[in-house]
Amino acid sequence: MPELLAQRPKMRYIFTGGKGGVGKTVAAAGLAYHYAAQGERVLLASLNPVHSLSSLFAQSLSGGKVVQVKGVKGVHAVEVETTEVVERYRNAIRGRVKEFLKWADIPLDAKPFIEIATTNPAFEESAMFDRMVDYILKEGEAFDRVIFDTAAVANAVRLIGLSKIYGLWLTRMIDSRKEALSMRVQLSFRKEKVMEEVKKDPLMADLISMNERFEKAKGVLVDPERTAFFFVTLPLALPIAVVRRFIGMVQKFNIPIGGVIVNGVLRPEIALQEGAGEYLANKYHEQTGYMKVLYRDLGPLVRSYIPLYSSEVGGVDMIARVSEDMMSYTPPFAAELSGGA
Amino acid sequence: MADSKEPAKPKSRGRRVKEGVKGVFYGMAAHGHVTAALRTRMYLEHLFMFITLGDMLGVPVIPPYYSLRILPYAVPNIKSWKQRVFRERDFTDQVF
Amino acid sequence: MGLSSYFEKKGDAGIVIFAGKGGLGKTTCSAGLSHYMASKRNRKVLCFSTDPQASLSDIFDRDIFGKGLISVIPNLDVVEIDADRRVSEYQEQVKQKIRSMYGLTDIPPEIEEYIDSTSAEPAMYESATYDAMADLVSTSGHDLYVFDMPPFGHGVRMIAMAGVLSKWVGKITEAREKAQEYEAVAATLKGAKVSEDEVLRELQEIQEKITRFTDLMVDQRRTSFFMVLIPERMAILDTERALEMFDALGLQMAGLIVNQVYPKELADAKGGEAVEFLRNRTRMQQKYLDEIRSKFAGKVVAMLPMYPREPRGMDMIEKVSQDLLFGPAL
Amino acid sequence: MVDILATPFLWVVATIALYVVAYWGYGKWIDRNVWRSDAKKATPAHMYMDGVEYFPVSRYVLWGYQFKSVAALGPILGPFIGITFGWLPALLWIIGGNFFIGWLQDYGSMMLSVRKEGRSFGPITYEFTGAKGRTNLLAFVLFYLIIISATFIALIASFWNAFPGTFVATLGILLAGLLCGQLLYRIKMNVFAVTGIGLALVVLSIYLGVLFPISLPWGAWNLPVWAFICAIILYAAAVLPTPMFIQPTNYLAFYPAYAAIILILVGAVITPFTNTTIQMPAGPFLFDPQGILGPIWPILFVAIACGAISGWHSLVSSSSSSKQLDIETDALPVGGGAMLSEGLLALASLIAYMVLAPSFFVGRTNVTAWVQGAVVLTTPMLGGLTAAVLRTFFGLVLIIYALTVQALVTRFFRLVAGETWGESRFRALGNKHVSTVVGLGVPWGFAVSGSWWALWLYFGGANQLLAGLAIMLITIHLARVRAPTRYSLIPGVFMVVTTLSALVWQTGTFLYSVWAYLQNDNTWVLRNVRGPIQTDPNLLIVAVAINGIFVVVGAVLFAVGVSMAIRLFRSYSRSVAEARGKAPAAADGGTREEESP
Repeated sequence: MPELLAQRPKMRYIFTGGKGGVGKTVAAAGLAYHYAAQGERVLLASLNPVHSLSSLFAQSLSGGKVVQVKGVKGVHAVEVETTEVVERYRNAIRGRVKEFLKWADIPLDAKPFIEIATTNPAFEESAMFDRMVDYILKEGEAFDRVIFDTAAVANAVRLIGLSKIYGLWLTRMIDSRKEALSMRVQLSFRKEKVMEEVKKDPLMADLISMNERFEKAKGVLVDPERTAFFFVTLPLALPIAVVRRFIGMVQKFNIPIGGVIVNGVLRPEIALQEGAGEYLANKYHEQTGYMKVLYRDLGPLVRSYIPLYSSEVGGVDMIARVSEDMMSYTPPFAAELSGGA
Repeated sequence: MADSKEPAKPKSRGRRVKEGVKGVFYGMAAHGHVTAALRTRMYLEHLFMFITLGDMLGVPVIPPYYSLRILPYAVPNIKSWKQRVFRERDFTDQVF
Repeated sequence: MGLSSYFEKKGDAGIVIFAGKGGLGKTTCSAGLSHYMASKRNRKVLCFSTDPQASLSDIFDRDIFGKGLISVIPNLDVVEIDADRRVSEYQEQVKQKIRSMYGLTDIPPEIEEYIDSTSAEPAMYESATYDAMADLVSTSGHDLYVFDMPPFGHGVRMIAMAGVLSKWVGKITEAREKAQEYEAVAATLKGAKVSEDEVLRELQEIQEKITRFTDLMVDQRRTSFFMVLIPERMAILDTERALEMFDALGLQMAGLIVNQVYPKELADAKGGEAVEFLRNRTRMQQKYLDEIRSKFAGKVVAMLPMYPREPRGMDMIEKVSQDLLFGPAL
Repeated sequence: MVDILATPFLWVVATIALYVVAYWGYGKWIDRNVWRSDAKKATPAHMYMDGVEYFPVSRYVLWGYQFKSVAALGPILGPFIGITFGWLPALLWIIGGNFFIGWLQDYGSMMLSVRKEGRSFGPITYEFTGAKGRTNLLAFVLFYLIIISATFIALIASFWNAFPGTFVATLGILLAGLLCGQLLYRIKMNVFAVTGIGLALVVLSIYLGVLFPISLPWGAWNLPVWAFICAIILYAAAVLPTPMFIQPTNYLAFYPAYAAIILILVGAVITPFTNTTIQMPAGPFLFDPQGILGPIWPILFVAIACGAISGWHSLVSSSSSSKQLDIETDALPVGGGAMLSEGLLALASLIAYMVLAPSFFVGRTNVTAWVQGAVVLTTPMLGGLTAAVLRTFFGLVLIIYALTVQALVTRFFRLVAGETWGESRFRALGNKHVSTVVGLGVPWGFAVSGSWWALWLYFGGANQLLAGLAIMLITIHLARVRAPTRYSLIPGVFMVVTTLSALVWQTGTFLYSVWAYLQNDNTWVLRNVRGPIQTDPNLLIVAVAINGIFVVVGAVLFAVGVSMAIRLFRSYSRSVAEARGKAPAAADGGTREEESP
């Protein structure tokens, strides 16, 4: 890991993702701590629909605002909220519906319809993406590093990949909005007035600025100098399978891969010492078996290890330890394997 | 009967008178209601289409999965739908 | 203890849902229960993973992903939906329908572009999965459906999705019905025949399917809904939050399953550093187990041990199913 | 057989003959030489066919629709005031006004809209006179609608008060309408069955009305109370979806209304055989002999609007009919034909008044006169029915007609209010419920205070001013396409000048009344008001206030009218100048290139 970080000093936007429960948040926090310890300003942003930063740091970081993490100088954190963005979308849509139904005389209340048109969970997700772009382009500017703790990997990849898909969608939106506006002008009798309105169309402005932001964000997200996506996994078959499956997808979106972080690694000196019992030894052998698979498939990408601690990771002290281990710990079998590979 | 677009066949005078009387009667009694109903229907359709295919109008309504099931039926009407939606209407268009 | 007593009371047909955060063992539980019901109780079981990072393939050691219904043992079919593929198939179907409806060889580019761009719809994949679930339940004819929920937001999102979709369909059907009413009045006044609205028919079809499925999902007599957690602080907090959300959606939890529990004896084991490690973890777990006991009193229906090996392959599944159904009490 | 000259018979024949000349002579000539309608040219109905607003409709259907939309209460009530100056001038105005102006406006508005891609008057005004012109029109229409509403509410209240049988009957029909709406929409019953049930209920309602007459016990306060009840019903009608309530009621109302019209027309024609003679003086009186209304010019010309010329029609013609015209040559039968037919309706009403004793018209407050006249005309035919039944029937016809039209007017007011204030600081006024309350509350105030003739003359003034403006729009268009303008310019100028003069006179009357009050002469202010305000000395101050308000109303109408007229005349002279600069167009019928400035 330290080599990688040294190689890419400009790596500014870091994402962690993986199967649920593998310790993405822990890995993200560890990285954040590492950079902060070197005197940098770090923003740790959780993009999870269910945030866990607060519970990890054992302090309230919720509320959707960037706050200083108590006890860790230089680390700011935010549990990203989407309500505001969603509300803004909704208002824009509401305005348009009202426009369409200006003269309508219908036996139905239009409100619930607007409601359902805007309760699509997709709004949450696109709003989350929107916020992420904000943190990359705006709030993130004030920091040396921005580390995103994303949701489960499929979501995370899609979230990042959205810049590509959304680009398509947005271009089409912009086109159809253009068509809409020109039709409005064409079919109006107050051409000047409508033209004036069309020129100032807030929705169009929104779409265009969104597109520009997304374009910019896309540029950042596919830049291997500045961005890296880390997979977090456990040395177990299922999480490894997930990494394998999604690594291709990440590549398809041209997202630069930072590497794989293996969490929950049993230390042989603990697991194999005398008196440890069969239980831990079994576990250890199982882990090494899976590690072999991991190395076979993704060897050079494995960057860092987080050992299994005797207690749950929580609180600043534990994170400090995680951070240290992430930078320095290499289990002996891994050394052998990488030597062999 | 409102749409007078059948191919013109030579009709007897009696038929013509009968049709004329029927037409006048229909025009007096029902035509206004028919257009009012159609107009209401149109606005309901606006609402419906807006929610299902609103992003065609450049409004970022994210169309849910089942919107696509509606799409095939909407295909031939999309153009006229857009025209209806975007036509600027004035208060003087609303005189009954 | 274990799920067996629950299912004895409840009967072993209907729907079983396993929800919870990722990595806690939902898939393991799903596989275990399905296996038991199929092999020991002779029910026709369908085990369905809605998780895009599905692991049934890994657990059953077979390539199941996107292959449709796969019979792994007699009576047990397993499905892992490839949502991407399903979405693109769906898009293709729509295109085909347009072509055949209007006798086109090419779809108008505007429409084609529109259909293609719907893949950008972030909820498209969940919706596709949901639709697949609804389809299977209404057509496949199994006795028991076991759903392994996706991990995002504990599968809350999936269920919320169901709510949103059914509300959406309901509302637009209402608008369409009203429109059709006016159409009908205009037609009768004109003396014309009222033509049937195909859109409405389509909508009603969708609505019927969704309603049947959603009703079934929230029907406590037919559906059992379990949450899986592990004895750790974050898992407990998350479970509490998830339960609130499920409550808001009208889903009553049938029980909690605690997974990855270290044997209690390890807490008192004597020995060096290694045992110290185990002892610590076990003690920590015991503390959280106590918390679980007090917070979710009477809700825990099963407990699974921390297996020395990751549970995969038929042998392990069988073992899991034993523990799940007849395992020790908390 | 009586002396045929003492009956209205010959006048009926003469009017019909002159209308025939108006249609087949003057009408055809204008159609061919001024507008040059072309059956082959695509109308908006074809160009923009959408099956909802734009679609071609046969000329019979459209004629029926147009006739029903224009022939509301105007032709029935106008002659009541117009007959003040003797029936002969009233009749001559109905004939001459319609011959030279009335049909020309309806037809011209329709053609104008057809040539302007089916656009209605708002957009056309915008095109010809700019944004301010349209705002002007908007403000004007707003006032206009308030005054219409006031007259209708006053009318309905007076009728309920005068004919005790009609209230229950009205309620019966409203309920029948509501029921028919449900049958049609909810149960999806066949139209014929619904019509059958509805009509049975209408007959039952009349029967019940006769059986259970309702009179209020509050003397002079009855009218305000009735007016209030009326406003409440209208409120419900205006906020409920039209297809549920207004439309079916309107549909049901159609049958008795047209039965009544046909009865009266037949009654008028057969007067020589029924010994019904003219009772009213022929005139002409150059001033109101009762000294209330003033000089024959301009008052007569605003008193009788519908039937001679009515601005309202221009809105109807250009709103929906023009979007559904199948071929251009249909505009004459639909627009012109419907208007000339309405002239006959006005004639029938005039005759209903002519056969009444002059005592009915003393003070011009007895608006129920038409019912009495109708009973006189029809009793000989329908001897079997008692006068009570006939009175209830004719009274009811008027009430239901007024109610349904007024419900639509209130809705329209709501839309106009929304357009006026919807995006301004006074957004609240554009709210559905607020604007409906305003659109009924203010008219209610006018209805219970201002005397009937005062309201009617303001209504006529506004309506005729609208007509003048519509004709000017037509003229501007004709000037732009280099078609002959004098046939519309002269009537247009005449209407504008006459109406503005009438408004000046009216406003002057109220102003004078207030001035007289300040000189301690109360008779004038009291003369202009009605009901309890007129009789209760405590309410004198209200009477003064009403007079003051009427001064303001008149002044505003006048100001809006003048400003609008100036815009239009300017636009006209500009158009003439521009058209002169252009090479002579081959023909009018104007292709669009020629029309664009």
